[in-house]
Amino acid sequence: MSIQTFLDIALALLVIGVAVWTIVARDLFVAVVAYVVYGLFLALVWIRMYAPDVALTEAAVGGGVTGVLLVAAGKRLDMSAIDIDRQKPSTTLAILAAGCSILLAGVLMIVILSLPAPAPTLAPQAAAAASGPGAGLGNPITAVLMSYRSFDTMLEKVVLILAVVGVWSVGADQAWGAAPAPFGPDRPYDALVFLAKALAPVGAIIGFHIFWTGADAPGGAFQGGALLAAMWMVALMGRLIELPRIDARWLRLALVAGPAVFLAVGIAGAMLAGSFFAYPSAFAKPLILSIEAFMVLSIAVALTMLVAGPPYRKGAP
Amino acid sequence: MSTAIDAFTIVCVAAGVFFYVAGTVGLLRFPDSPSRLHALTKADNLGLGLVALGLLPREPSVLGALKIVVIWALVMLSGASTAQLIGRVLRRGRR
Amino acid sequence: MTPAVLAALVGAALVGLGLYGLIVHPHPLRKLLAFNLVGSGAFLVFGMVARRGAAAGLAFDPVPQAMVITGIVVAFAASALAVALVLRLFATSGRVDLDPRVWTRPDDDSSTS
Amino acid sequence: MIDGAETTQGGDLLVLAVLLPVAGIIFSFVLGGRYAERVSICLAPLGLVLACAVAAAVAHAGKPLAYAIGGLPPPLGIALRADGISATMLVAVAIIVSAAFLYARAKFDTPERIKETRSALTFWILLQAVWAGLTIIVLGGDLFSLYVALEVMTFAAVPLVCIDGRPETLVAALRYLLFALVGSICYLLGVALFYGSYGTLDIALLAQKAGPNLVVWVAASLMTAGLLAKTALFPLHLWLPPAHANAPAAASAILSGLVVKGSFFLTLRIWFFILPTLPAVGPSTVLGVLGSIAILVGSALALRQPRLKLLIAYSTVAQIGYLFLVFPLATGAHVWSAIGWSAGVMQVLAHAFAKAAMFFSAGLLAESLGHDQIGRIGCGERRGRGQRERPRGESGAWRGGGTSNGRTHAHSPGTDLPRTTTVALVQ
Repeated sequence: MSIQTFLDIALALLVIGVAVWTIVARDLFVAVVAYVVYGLFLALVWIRMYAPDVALTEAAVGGGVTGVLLVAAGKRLDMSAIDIDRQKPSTTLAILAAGCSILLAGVLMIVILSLPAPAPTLAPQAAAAASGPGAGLGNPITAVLMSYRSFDTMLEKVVLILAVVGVWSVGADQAWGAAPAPFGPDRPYDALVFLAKALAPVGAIIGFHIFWTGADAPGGAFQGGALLAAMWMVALMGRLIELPRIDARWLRLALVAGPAVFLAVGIAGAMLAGSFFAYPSAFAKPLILSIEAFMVLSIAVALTMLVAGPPYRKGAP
Repeated sequence: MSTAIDAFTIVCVAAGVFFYVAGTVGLLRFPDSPSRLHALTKADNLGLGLVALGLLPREPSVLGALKIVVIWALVMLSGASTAQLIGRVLRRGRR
Repeated sequence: MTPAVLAALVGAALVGLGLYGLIVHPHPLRKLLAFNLVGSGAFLVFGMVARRGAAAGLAFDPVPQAMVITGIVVAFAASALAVALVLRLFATSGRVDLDPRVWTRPDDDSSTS
Repeated sequence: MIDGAETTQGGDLLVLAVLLPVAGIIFSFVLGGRYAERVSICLAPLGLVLACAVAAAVAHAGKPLAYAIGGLPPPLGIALRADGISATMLVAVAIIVSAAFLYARAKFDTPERIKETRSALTFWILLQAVWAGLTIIVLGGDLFSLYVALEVMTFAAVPLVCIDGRPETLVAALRYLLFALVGSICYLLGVALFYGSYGTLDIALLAQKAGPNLVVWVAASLMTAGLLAKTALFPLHLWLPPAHANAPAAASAILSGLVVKGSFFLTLRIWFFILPTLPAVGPSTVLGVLGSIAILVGSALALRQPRLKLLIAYSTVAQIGYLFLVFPLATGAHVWSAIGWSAGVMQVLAHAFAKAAMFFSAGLLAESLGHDQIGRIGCGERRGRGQRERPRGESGAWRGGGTSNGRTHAHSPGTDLPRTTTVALVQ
């Protein structure tokens, strides 16, 4: 057995182990921490699957931003959880659930092992399309996301807007228009302020770099946007800046900038390139990069606002 | 020349890994949170520093080498700040 | 067995594990964690499909990978919505039970329109 | 070139039909306040015209319309397609959504002196989002686009359930969200397996390639199971009644009449469009049996409900059962000529209109009476024993009329309800 296989199996066991920990942990907060650890290990699995773009996304969104969201929620709910979290599920339910789960997992494993070989693939077409005339993108994933599946990508941005609307909609009526509750205490620790001052600018530069390099190398709007969101959150925790009011016009514009520009370019494509969401071949790459620039903005703002939660006003129910 | 670089890398990375292992053992075996924190931060900073140092001469471009240094610096910054924050919470809890 | 197939098998196990957690845990946030396990398991199956499709000088088929990236972002948005609902539920009622029996009063007099 | 992969004449209409509500969401969100309502009201007739144009174009061409987005045909690109059933659904969606817009104007109006209110802004944006999601579901030709469309619907429908913010509605919304998310992930797993087997997610291409083998069976079963959770077929119906009964009436109408049809429509797509060659007797029987149980259980529970909106919501559970009878009825050698298929589509449309109308009426009733307790409807101020008997008899009569007239006419309650309403109001 080669050392690589050994490491792969160890990593697999580690991921499963942490996942089991997430499920069986007695404490809600421990389960949340286990989940954050799990997200980081999962990013390593993605690296092993030659998916650096997904690994970046998983580490930034799946592990990082989701981690912030869940840790904050877990902290607030930990007290309340005691009464219902400690009650044991009935044995019948547990056996039934275990039976269903083992059945599902078993069937999936059999199917995974019986997928046809050689595997069908669109890689040759995608590679040709990415480097072909009118695109010139070195990263085929960016080409797929921004050109061939641009429709899905735009819709997914709309999903983010809807999620923001949904999160805002659970706030109190009286609080509407106000800013969400602040991220940290009014007087944060000096160390946090220092971290925010030092890390946020550097992190923001790295976020832009990841977005910019995404045209040709692993990275892109999602990963860069998630990193920018994380840096914004660090600055918010250090109370260097405050959250905007949710009725601020610039906030609304920033949230829709990505899908709106995408939509506009898509409609313009019908007139200039003969088809909706087609790019005129002379301008494909600059157009894709400028759409991505707006998308980075929208993603960063949307992720931060999703973590920040509904508008908040002291005293509102 | 390349043999010397290889030897340098092996020594540095091996030393770095040693500090990582030591830190992990400390994290698992030390009795209370402040000393665990102590083991962790020292080991991480020193361990990662040595690994980064060992990899530096193997990086063909200056930009790549710079990236390694930046990674090391960022991990040091966030590790130190986090340790500081955890320490404060511990002290407040004990009071 | 290639690393990709191994990862997909891990994914299948994660789907099963998450399903178990979804059924047995009464706490909505624990259910949400379990759902995220199911989600990442499904993404790993996608990842294997992508890796198996390596061809033409690419180490992976970019189409399924692009889908995973979309899926991760959507799963995060779903988590955020669920967390907002749970926190609001806790703020307005002080409870987080999902059991309908807790919430149906025998003489439900609330009028909705 | 593969049939259905190329853009046909009139294909532009499909893209416009999808982009119209998407643009509406964006504009409503940016302009905010009462503009959300204005945008919705302005776009509704446009959407109706577009839907009718699509239907006319399909009828005129006599074959499905298609549009390859970006001029990039499948398998790498995405296609939109409109065949007979999607054109019909598109028109029905446009009509019901427009009706809901008009109905909701009174309740979700932004008052003069206030710039923007929570419920109004979110309601108008989310209702347009339901519209967008449904449009993509009926026109989408790619399984992954359809997944994103399902998520658009989930994110729109869940906050609609809890828009009035009471804890009961939050619980209902949360349960709905969890069911819907698990459903989406099951669907996504099936998508992964389809891609792993055939290297495409385009419905027309899959229909040519897919054959009966283990992977296809598992993929189709996973997707169907996920969609059943979203459609609330027995035994996955538990989330539906509290969610649909607690939403505002205009939202209930859309949720009950249209949103559950979205996932049902995809179930039809899978079994009748992607896998028509599969010997689907087994799954059809299973779906048919589950549907039959849903009819019995849903109807029985509906009769026991104390509140009118809960009664209607449980009746939706039963009606969803009727929808699934199309599987055993229409599966066979000559699917398209089978009268069962027409009956099934008729039931989809009939229930969509009837259930929407019913929720609208129930909303008016609750608004004018201040409650929707069946026991107190029609009895005005009089209080005493035996009041529950009569209204219950009435509701039984609606259901009786529904079940005895056969599956395509199961919606006669819709025509009865306004009368009941009038009776109640006159008394």
